[in-house]
Amino acid sequence: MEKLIANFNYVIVVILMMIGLWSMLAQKNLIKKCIGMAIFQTGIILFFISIGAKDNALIPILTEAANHTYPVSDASKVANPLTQILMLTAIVVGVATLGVALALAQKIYQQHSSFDEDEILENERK
Amino acid sequence: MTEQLPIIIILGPLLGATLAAFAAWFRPRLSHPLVVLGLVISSAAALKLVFIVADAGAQKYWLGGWGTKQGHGVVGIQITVDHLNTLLLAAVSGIALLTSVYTRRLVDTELAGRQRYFYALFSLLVTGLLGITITGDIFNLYVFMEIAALSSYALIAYGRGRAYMAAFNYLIMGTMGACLYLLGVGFIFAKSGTLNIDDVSAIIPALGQSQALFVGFVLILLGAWAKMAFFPFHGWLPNAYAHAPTASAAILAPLATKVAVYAMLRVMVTVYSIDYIIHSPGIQSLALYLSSLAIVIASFFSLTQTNLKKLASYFVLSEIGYMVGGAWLANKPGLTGAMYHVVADAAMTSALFMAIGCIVYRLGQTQLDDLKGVFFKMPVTMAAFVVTMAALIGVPPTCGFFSKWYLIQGAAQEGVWHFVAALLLSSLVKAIILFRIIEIGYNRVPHPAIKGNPAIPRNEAPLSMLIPTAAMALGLVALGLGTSTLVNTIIAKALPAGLAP
Amino acid sequence: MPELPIWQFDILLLILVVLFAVVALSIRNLMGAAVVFGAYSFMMCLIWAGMGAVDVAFTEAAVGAGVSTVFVVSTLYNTSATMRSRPGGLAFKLFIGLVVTIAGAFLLSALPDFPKWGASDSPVNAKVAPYYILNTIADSHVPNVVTSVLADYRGFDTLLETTVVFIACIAIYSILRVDKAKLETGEPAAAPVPRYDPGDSLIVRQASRFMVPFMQLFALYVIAHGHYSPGGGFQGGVILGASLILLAISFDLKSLLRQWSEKTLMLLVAAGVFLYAAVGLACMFMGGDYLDYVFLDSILPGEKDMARSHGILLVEIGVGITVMFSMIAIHINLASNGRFDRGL
Amino acid sequence: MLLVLVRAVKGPTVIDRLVAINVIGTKSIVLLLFAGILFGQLEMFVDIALGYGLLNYIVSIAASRYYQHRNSLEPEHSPGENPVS
Amino acid sequence: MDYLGYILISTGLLFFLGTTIGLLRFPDFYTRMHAAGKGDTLSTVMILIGCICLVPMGLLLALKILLIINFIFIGSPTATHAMMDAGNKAGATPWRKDSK
Repeated sequence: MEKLIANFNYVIVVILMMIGLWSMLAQKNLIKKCIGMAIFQTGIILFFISIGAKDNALIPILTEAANHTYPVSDASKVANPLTQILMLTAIVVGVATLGVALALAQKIYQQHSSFDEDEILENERK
Repeated sequence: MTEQLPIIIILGPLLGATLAAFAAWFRPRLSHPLVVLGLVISSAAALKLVFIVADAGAQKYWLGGWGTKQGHGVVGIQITVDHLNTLLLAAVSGIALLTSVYTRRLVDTELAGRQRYFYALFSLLVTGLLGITITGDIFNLYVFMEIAALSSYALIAYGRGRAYMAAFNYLIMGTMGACLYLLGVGFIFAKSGTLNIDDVSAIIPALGQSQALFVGFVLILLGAWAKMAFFPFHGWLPNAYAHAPTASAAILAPLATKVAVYAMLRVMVTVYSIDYIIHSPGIQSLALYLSSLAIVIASFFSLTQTNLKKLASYFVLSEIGYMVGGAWLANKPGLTGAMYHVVADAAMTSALFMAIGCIVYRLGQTQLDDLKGVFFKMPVTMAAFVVTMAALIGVPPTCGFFSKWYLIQGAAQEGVWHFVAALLLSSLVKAIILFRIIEIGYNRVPHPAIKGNPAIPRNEAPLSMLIPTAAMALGLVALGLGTSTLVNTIIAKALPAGLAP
Repeated sequence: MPELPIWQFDILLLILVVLFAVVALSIRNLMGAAVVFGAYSFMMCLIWAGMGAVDVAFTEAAVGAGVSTVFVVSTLYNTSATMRSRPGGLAFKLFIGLVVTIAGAFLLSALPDFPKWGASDSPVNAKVAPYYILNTIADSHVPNVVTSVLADYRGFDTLLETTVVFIACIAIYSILRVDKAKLETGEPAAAPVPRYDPGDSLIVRQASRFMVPFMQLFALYVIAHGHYSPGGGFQGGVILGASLILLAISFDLKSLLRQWSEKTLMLLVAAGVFLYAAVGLACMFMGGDYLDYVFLDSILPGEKDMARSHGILLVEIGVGITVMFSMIAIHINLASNGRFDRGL
Repeated sequence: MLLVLVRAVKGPTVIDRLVAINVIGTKSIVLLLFAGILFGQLEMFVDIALGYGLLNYIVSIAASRYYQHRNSLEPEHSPGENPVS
Repeated sequence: MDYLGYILISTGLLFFLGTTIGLLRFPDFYTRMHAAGKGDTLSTVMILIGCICLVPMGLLLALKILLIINFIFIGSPTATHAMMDAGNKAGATPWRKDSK
């Protein structure tokens, strides 16, 4: 139980990802699928940021205002920049994917006048 | 200059794509040659590297000059060309080059008026695939994966109509795969603290038994399986490839799945180790059963298909079963077979889809029943088609025979007889299909089948399509004849040390 | 620095986020789902900020909460927000739910194996990352570590990320764009042609007209000042793009397209990627490795040891251009369903 | 104070939701600034808050445009009905 | 200066409380909008000005916060207007005493 509290972030990550995954697979509506996909991605982003978080750390911008001396001597007082970069990339990739998914959804809607997966499949079988 | 070769492989298609995107607005005719030029540069570099690697061993390249730092490992991004990927790099860039020449006519007819960005997307897809193969950084691999994936969604969606839904399903499945992969990377990263493949593989044995690493491994595996349409995740592939325009299918089918298999191999062999695989119980036998199932089910479905493109897509599915199964045998012949089959199958599938593309170009149809008399109409194409099918079945002088030989040997050694049976069954099914096509194409001609029957004028595909097709078919035989050289000089060295012989 | 408030704050936000996710997925009206999803992103952004990831927070605010919500809204605009309910399918949903729960339990099984939350000596925080913090000033004179890692140490990732945006842009363009000639020969227009009343939004127009210059100024500041404060090419590019999207929304698409033609937009998207790749190539021609900005010192102004800093700036400009114009082009495509005439 | 808002998000109809989200957006700006004060590096957070405010504005404008142009709420958004399933 | 800040922030919070209560308790879209539009803008502006008073900061920073205030001051009412208009166009019916 103590572990659970200490790693609360991971629990939330897993919950978020499972919500996203479930809606990607089980939802019939295409837009809901897209939103589920985005939630899944944010879950992963949360995971990465969590593993890079540090207690009592400052943000990774080394300004004089924050009393950093140049060169910085103690890296443990600054939050981990590496995970942040990775997640910047992931966010941008996520929005790109979302855009393409939405474009496809528009085209599908144009053909079938529906976002419902079952209905679309029925239409295609005709 | 040779030390810059690894990056040139990537830069060729990348710059080709951006320039093609410029040219699309000024001189649309110019974008095709620009892309071809980029691929020529890239495949020349890849070919040169094959020799360099065979001579001098693995080549490492640090982007931005950020190499190893004391106590921190590699701080930048590394790209690596070693024995495991150099052949695949050459194969991917070479096949992409031939396909880019080949697709010219197809695109002009199939996608008339809409081809503005086709070549740019084509080239970016190749960039992504080459990148997945060459990179030495697990996060970088994810980014390349997304590059390849996004451009392939667009390429499939060029098919219009039902292709949109196929592309959407692929997108959901592909994003799920990529995200699972990324999460797996996160688990590894959380335990090892670095993203560089070499550094990770040095750290992992020291961590001992770790549940997080195991979960990460399974996640990466699931991600790669979703990307390569392995058995439980295969639903998207047949529709996507069958509804995509032939020009897109010709580049996607041979390369996209193979590269995902390579990513799995890389994680299995380099990041983790074969020891790790053997010592994580359950997964191995599960993977073997799944691959047998994949082969059997795909073969079964291919028997019921009447659409040529869909038929070929099911072949792709069954071949994936070969490679995953071979890799999971985790012994010497099995891994050799899997590594060799990645290259061989890329070539075979490429030749298959090229031949189908030629038929589609002339006949405009992809139903099996429409093939009547096609052997008289397009003898060269059909010769290439038969050679390719022979390779897929595993007839001796072609490369398909050797890979299958290694795989069966490996399976027999481990005593995994269901995999052997599945392999043989799939060959049988393919032989049946080949004979059925020959029957339709040769015998059921409206007029009495005599060679040179004036009722069926010869009408071959244009040369720009025919030459790449014939070249690929010949390449299959050449690859088969060169098997021993390739295996001895390159693949044998890619195998991890300490394998059971 | 007080430790506790941030932590509790964090837990509260995390619970809220899960709540928002559930709400966003359970609302039957898609428009409502999109809006709640926007709020979800806002919450996420607060969480990032709480964990000290300011650049991520900035990007999430700009990309996740701002632009992607607009994308969803404009898609719905061209289609419909109605969600038809159908009976059945419950067994399937439950089955997937079961699979997902098992997967979740599997993931949680790794929980005890993770280093403690916030430990500064966990492998992630102790292996590679300290190098960046300790050496960024010496290497590139960039105090914002995120910027220097983004554009220098892991510059290749960023080049590819820009390429991803570029691909998304041209992919959406080739999926959606409809030929004008075809349109005239009567391809059915999917979206109902909205009745547009030009007199209705004087206030919105004036306010937008007032805000846009400030936004653009701010965005340029974000790009140029990214070395010293959160921000950089992506965030600045998105805000620049958003400012033009705002114009397009409060006026109409036509007036935006008068200023930036389709051709210009798509060319500039490619130009940004090309600029980035070309900077790398220039490094190669000057004798270094790809993207090794040190070798640009003879071309760039300033001292030799500032070469990296300037190289980063150049690259960020490339990123900014691509992102800005991609966002606009994607928005135009999605909002007008590829017809480039009118939309949201 | 956020918990109170969540109820606002759940309760009313779609367009009310929009109002509530707008309020959440503006309050997030305040929260961001508080986070900045806690971190002691306010100047970094101000930039984010600025961008935040601008984009929040865009989102609400875009969403309301949707209804302005569509001109009618589709049947299921009629105020009497509760859209939460 | 400090007292001013405290007063401003607490008044802002008070207004915000009013906003939330209004959002929850008012019967229809227009009245809720009325509560949200004004209370929200005013409370945010007040809290921000309070921050300027309380936290020691440079001129540039204060200017930036003033800029945020400026944006909220312009943007929020505009957004409110747009939403109100949208609601009107979309046909949200106003509440009457006789409706339940």
